[in-house]
Amino acid sequence: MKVIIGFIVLWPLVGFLFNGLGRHFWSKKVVAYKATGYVVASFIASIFAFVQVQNQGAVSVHYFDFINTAHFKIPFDLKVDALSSLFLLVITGVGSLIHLYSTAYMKQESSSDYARYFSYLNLFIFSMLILVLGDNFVIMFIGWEGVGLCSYLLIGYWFTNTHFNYAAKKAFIMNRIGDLGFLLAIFWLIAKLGTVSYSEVFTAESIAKLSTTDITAITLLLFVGAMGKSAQIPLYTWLPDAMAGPTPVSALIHAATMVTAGIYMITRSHLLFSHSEMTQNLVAVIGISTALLGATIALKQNDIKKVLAYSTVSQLGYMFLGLGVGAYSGAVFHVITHAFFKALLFLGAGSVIHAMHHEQDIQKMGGLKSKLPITHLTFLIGCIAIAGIPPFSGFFSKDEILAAAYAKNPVYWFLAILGSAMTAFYMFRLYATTFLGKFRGTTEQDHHLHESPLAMTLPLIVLAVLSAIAGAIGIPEIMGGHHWIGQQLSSIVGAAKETTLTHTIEWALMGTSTMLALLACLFAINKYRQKADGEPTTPLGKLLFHKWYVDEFYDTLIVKPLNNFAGFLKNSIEKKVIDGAVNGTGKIVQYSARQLRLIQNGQVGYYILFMVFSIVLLLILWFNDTIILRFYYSLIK
Amino acid sequence: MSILQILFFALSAFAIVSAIMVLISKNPIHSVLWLILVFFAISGHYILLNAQFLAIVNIIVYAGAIMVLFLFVIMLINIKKDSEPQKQFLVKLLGVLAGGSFLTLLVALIKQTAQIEGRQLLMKDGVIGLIHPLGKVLFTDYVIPFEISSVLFLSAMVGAVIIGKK
Amino acid sequence: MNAIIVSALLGVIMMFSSWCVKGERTQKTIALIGLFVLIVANLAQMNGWYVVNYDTKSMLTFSRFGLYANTLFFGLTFIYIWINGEEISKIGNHAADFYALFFFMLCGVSVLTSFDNLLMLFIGIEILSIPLYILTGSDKKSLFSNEAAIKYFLMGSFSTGILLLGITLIYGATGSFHLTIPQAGVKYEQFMTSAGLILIFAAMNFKVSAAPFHFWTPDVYDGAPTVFTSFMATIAKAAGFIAFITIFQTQYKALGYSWGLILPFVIISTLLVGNVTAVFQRSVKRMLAYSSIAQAGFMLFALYGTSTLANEGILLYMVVYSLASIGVFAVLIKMKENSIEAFHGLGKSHPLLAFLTTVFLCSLAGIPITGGFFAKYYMINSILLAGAGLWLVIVAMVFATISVYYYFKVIQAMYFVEGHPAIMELDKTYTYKLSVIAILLLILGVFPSLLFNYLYF
Amino acid sequence: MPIQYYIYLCLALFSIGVTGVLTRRNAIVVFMCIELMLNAVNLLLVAFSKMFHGLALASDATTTVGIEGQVFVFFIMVVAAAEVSVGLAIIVMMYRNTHSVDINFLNRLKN
Amino acid sequence: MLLLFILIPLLTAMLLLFVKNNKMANNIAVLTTIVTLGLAIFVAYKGAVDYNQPWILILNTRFLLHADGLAKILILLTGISFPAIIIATTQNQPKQKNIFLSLLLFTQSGLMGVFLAGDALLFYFFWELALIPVYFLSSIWGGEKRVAVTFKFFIYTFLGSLLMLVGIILLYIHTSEQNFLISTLMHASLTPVQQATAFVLFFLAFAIKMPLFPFHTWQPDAYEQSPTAVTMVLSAVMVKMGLYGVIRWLLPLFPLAAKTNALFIVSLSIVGVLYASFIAIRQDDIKRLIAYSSIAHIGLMNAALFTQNQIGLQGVLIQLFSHGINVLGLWIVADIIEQQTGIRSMKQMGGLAKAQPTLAILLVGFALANIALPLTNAFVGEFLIFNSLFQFNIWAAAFAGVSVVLSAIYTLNMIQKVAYGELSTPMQAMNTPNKNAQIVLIILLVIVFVTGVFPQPLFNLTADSLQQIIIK
Repeated sequence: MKVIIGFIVLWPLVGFLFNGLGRHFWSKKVVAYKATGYVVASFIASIFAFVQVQNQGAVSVHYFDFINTAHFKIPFDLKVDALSSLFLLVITGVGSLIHLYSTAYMKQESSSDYARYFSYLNLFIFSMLILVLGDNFVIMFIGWEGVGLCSYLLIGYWFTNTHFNYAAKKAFIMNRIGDLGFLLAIFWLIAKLGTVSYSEVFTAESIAKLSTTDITAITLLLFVGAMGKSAQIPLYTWLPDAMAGPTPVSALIHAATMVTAGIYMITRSHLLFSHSEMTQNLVAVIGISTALLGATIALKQNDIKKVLAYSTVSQLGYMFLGLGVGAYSGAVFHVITHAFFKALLFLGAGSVIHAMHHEQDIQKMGGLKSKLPITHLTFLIGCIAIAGIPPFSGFFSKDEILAAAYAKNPVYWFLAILGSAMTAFYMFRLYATTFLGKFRGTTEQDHHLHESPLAMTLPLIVLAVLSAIAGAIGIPEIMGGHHWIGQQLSSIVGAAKETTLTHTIEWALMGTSTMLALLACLFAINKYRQKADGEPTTPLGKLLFHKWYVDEFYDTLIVKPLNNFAGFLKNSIEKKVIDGAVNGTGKIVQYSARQLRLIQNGQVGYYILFMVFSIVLLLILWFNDTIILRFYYSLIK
Repeated sequence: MSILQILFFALSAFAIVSAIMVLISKNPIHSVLWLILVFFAISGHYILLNAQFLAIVNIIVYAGAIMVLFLFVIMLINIKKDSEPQKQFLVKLLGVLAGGSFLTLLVALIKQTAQIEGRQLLMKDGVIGLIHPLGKVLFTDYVIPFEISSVLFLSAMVGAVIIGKK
Repeated sequence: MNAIIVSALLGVIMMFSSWCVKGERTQKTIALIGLFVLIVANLAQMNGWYVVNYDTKSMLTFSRFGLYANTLFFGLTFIYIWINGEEISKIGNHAADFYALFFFMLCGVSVLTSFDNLLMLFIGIEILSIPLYILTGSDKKSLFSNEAAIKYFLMGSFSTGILLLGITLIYGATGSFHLTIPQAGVKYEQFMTSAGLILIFAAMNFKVSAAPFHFWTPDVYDGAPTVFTSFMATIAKAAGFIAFITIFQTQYKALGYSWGLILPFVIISTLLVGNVTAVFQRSVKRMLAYSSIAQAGFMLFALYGTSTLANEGILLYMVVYSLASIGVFAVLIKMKENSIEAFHGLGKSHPLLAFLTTVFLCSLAGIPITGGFFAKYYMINSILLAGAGLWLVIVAMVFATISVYYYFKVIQAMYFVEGHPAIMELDKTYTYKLSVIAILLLILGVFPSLLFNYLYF
Repeated sequence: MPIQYYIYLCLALFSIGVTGVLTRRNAIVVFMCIELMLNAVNLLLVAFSKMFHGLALASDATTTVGIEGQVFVFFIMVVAAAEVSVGLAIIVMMYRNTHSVDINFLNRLKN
Repeated sequence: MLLLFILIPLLTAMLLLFVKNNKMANNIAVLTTIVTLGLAIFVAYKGAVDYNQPWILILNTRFLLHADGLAKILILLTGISFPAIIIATTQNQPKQKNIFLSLLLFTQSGLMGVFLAGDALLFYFFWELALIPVYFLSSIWGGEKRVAVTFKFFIYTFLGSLLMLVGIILLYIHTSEQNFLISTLMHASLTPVQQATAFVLFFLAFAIKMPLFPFHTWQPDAYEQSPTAVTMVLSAVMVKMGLYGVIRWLLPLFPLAAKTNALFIVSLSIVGVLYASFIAIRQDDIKRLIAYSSIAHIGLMNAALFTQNQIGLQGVLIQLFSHGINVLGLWIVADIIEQQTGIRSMKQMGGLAKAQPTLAILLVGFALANIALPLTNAFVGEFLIFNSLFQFNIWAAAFAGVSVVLSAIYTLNMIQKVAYGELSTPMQAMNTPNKNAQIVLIILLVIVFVTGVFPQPLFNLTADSLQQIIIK
């Protein structure tokens, strides 16, 4: 097992080093084969690992001690259990597909850039694997920051473009804010328990050692970490900007894998979370708010990737809602299905962009249905899946969350279903504007429109199939399923709670959401099949188009004041106060030197006068004043 | 008031007045002459104290040799009577103030010194001021300083040669 | 005793050699041989061999410390003359006379290191002072030299008067000119003793140029021919310190607690005047004069308490300070002018000389691996050991930092400013002679105890 | 006669000397004032010497206690003589160069 | 054995004064420093016997060189830094290179002495010794305002060290055995006031050296104006002297005073960390940016030390090494850029990744280490440091933690302005940096990641001194 897990992790690393170091030597072909091959190898190893876990249960292997001091020990342990093995499959599986896709998508790049791209991608896979495989919080944190870094590198992949760089920087810094929360949580754990290993933290005794405050604080801080990585309010603004990166990157990192790290982490530490009512509520509230916020903004976006990005934000919100209401397996289920269909959508979008020569504005598309048949079909499947229309996968996973939300609080459910309707609407708005109607682009673009090569369509097809059928792993019991994924995860999160909902209500809920989604779809298709959405005219439309002005709000309220403060420190405090004090001392010495030397006026008479007075002064100092007073007193007497 | 006391006070007054005159004479030659008078007064005191040897030496060395040397130099460089520029009044005042406070302070201290409370000094009597005991001591106990002061003279001689030679 | 007799005799010999022996080189050689003889004679006494074994009638006592200090002074003079001999000859045509004066001064120094009687103190100081007046004025045509001489002479005589009054008051109080350790717990008020001590203190401060009796120092050092300034600022001053310490290490107890007020007052004002005023000087010579005041401030630390550490410290300080000063002045002598501009670019045109100057200046500033560091170290250690206030030391350290400022101004001028140094023709040997000083300083900077081992055997 | 009288007298003479040094500008006169200070000290020494002699004489008729004071005076005179020779030489030298004996005339060395 | 650390550089330095041929001088210097490095590695893993000789008898001071874990890690750092610096700056041809190198080696000798000295007076001695050559190096070969800036630096640190000297003596005279060994000084019988004073005296010296806010203003100027080789020495090794002083002398000697003042000093340090980070955000000059970043990192380490927590101490021990390596890498890159384009303003830079991808990658590598990304060496240290701060005071950790974000901001700013963007005009002048510098950078980067992944050897190295320091 040690070897298998090692392989899983090491292959992408080897790929990174191979491509990174040899980027000037290898041809694109070699790079492509190697990079993809390593991930596929990793995928195969993951399957082995998965099977092993199925047979033997969770396995933890020890490699070396990362930190080992007298008082404190952090081993470099990796662990495969039901949760991580699922994630492994998704990461390496979707990862392989996206690698494959990228080989064609990035063809125009120069060969060294091409290698650089793949090395980053491999590094990302490596980090992500570390994140999910780590057997303690610190190892997880290593991966956690690692994926942040890769995200940074990939967003800024086209580094000559300043805007992309800003986007990359923003992503990294926002992630860092979250990471700070995560770090503090780790410190808190260490301070209280002295360990960060899952096996030692998640025990009844450990939990008992922690006071309620501790647990609340730790979970809140962990959640802050998750907010950053999984783009929740208030740290979500980086994710839409992150679309600056190449589209496959968006698919892999900013949709399928990295952003779900927060969900993974919270699921991992669900024991803590379930001990803190407050945090759970907060998670749920933030989740649903994010879901709605993302959905509303997505309604009015015209950039094909932006729509998908906000849709991701929104979907992540759902997952957090699921976590907040205790539907851990539901959340994980949604992660998996979301990985499939969102990757599919992004790759589809990539295919469109590829065909349109890097045009991303949907207003300039339309009628692509006939020109890009495979893309169109797969994209449609993705849309249906995300809209939550049965029997496609999205329906099942979303439904599980909705049901749990309803059980917790119907308001959650109501808001969620609203969001779900919006999801259906904007997805089909996107679909309709892009693929239906007639082409609105330039003739030149029209001339060059073509279906993408096999390397790109193959992943689309695979993902489309998965999107369509992945729901099968979580068919709820009322539909006669076994809810395989729930059973899988029961070893981690415990058996799914007995729902208090009757079957009738469950059916009703499903029905409602399906109906709403369907209605929204049809409405959207109807509305946008002929014409695109122009510039928004209504105030609300403008507000949504400008993303609720959140970026501007952050800019004026946080970024600018901080920047000004830094400037104030640099130009005023540092120069005038601190350095001024140091230099001032020097000036005082100089000044007194100038004054003191005037005593030395060159005249002997003065010198002797000074001497006599000095002697007098010495005498006075010596005998102190009382004696002199006594003398004068005696004179009077 | 015994005759000794009368002599003491007379000589003291004479010495002090002469000393002050040294200060206030504008003409350096007058200063020299007044100073010689001070030395005479001091010699008088020596005689009062029966320090005959010193009295004589004082007259011979100080009044006789040193002051004549001064006089000689003054004559040599021929300073006109009123050519000496005066110090500013303020400076003079400060000078007097300094001297005065110096005196006051020391007197204040002496006045309170218990060490010499009620000590009398021997006037007129005693042999130590005579030439015989002095000579004896000088060439026995004090022969080392005596010899070493020759070095002082040698160096003064060399110095005078260095400085004085054209 | 050997040293006193031999140095007096050598002085006479030099006097006569001025017309018996022609040629300045020969005279210098005679002087150097004489110094060597003097050192040998002094060492002989340390080992119990006397020219005349005469009962000094407790005028002088020869302690190992004093004799060793003598040896050091003679050694320093040897180095001084060895390096500066040619320069001495250039001033007037009295080289032999000057050497004679040096020997007479060394006689005075020997008296000052061994006096046991205030009379001997007085005579010793005068023997040291009178030649100095002469040397100061030896450049007869120079108005600066004249001015310096007259100032020095008048103020020196005045301070002699103060010294004598002090001695007299002590005599009046104790009936003796001997240095006796005053009994503790005297009932009556010993104001007269104390007043006398203060006056002696003031006069001695004058001799070692401690503020507020320092006024003569900058002008005299500045006006005197540089080569003699070098002697004045080093050996003559250090001898004054030995005398100063000899009196006050035993006598200060008579002054009671006030000593802890008066000495810090003098130390701080000396450090203040010396260091701060030096900052603004453009003339290196004058800066060195002020720095010499500042150094006196540090040496005064040795007065604070009697301890072997203080005694060793003052010896080390003397030697190190004198060596460094002799070195710096020797460089200065070769400069056409005294301003700091004269040093511009020296580092480039005369790298070795500049390096040596740097060593000297670092030593004066008290930077480790030069002797100056341990000199300062001993002083601080001894004063803290004597129980002085920590604040005093801290203030002193602040001033030491200021001193770095002005010493390094010269280093900066040498190395970091482009320009042509106003330096005279140098022969190589001159630089090599100076490097001997630098090497000595560096050795003392690492192994200061080499200097003391001889004190104890 | 109480010793204090002599002390006061001598201190007065000394202080007059000091004052003279401070108030006069003629180098020779200043120097003379210094001589006056020395003489005041001399007188004081002799007075003290007689005081101690008188004290000792009470117990021992042949004592020479106190003689050291007078010997000291002798040495002071010796030194003063030497000093005068050098001092006057310096003053004369100054006069040769500047034709002045004003101590304030030469004040180029300052600051 | 230990004496060699001082003697080899010292003697070579003297030898170099007479080697006029630049190339040869360089080779000799490289060779010597590599030999020293070899020796350092040997000592680090095999240990060495103390060198113990009486030095100045009357003071009872001893020439005691002792290598415990703390010393080992620092001599290792010094050992690595100097060859790296000299090799990386081979191409720079200052006038009179032999003297330049000679002074550098003098510095190395002094630094080795500081880290090995087991006797307070000896420590002080070397402390100053390391400073003097740097003064000359910077003043002669530095930038435009070099003289004034270096002078300020020199005077400032000199004042600090003199105060420390007073502190040492104060302790010394209150000991019963009257020597300067640390074990003796520990038992000095001081009154509380004296102890507090001595503590302040020591602390000021170290705080100026580190430098700690608000005593830091010499540093950015000095880094900016010094020749890069010297800047590297300053920031990679010399600032560690301050922290070393705290660990070796301040904490063991004044445990009570350290405890009493802990909150104040930790707060001060953290304020300094944030302060420096904020200023770094607004810096345009790459050298100043690195300088302020260094102030921030050092402040963090100092804060951790005063938590007097073993974890923090351990973290600092690691971080001393790591920070040295990282900052060295950054400086070398900055130097290459400055040497080739003559600019330091980041506004004018840009497109390094286009012009010199390898260099850009190296820069990014070190920058990431600078922000303590996991699997880089700095993470290990800072993780432990924050941990100790957290255990000391939650808010301390929280505020200090903000610097994690701030450091990301300024470091990424730097990367963005230097490496990314369109190729700027000055950057077009960039040629391939010479092989030597590249090799050095790559080796350093390898160290960054290797110690980031397997820090355990460093932990083992320092374990013994950890025990000793905590015992007191």
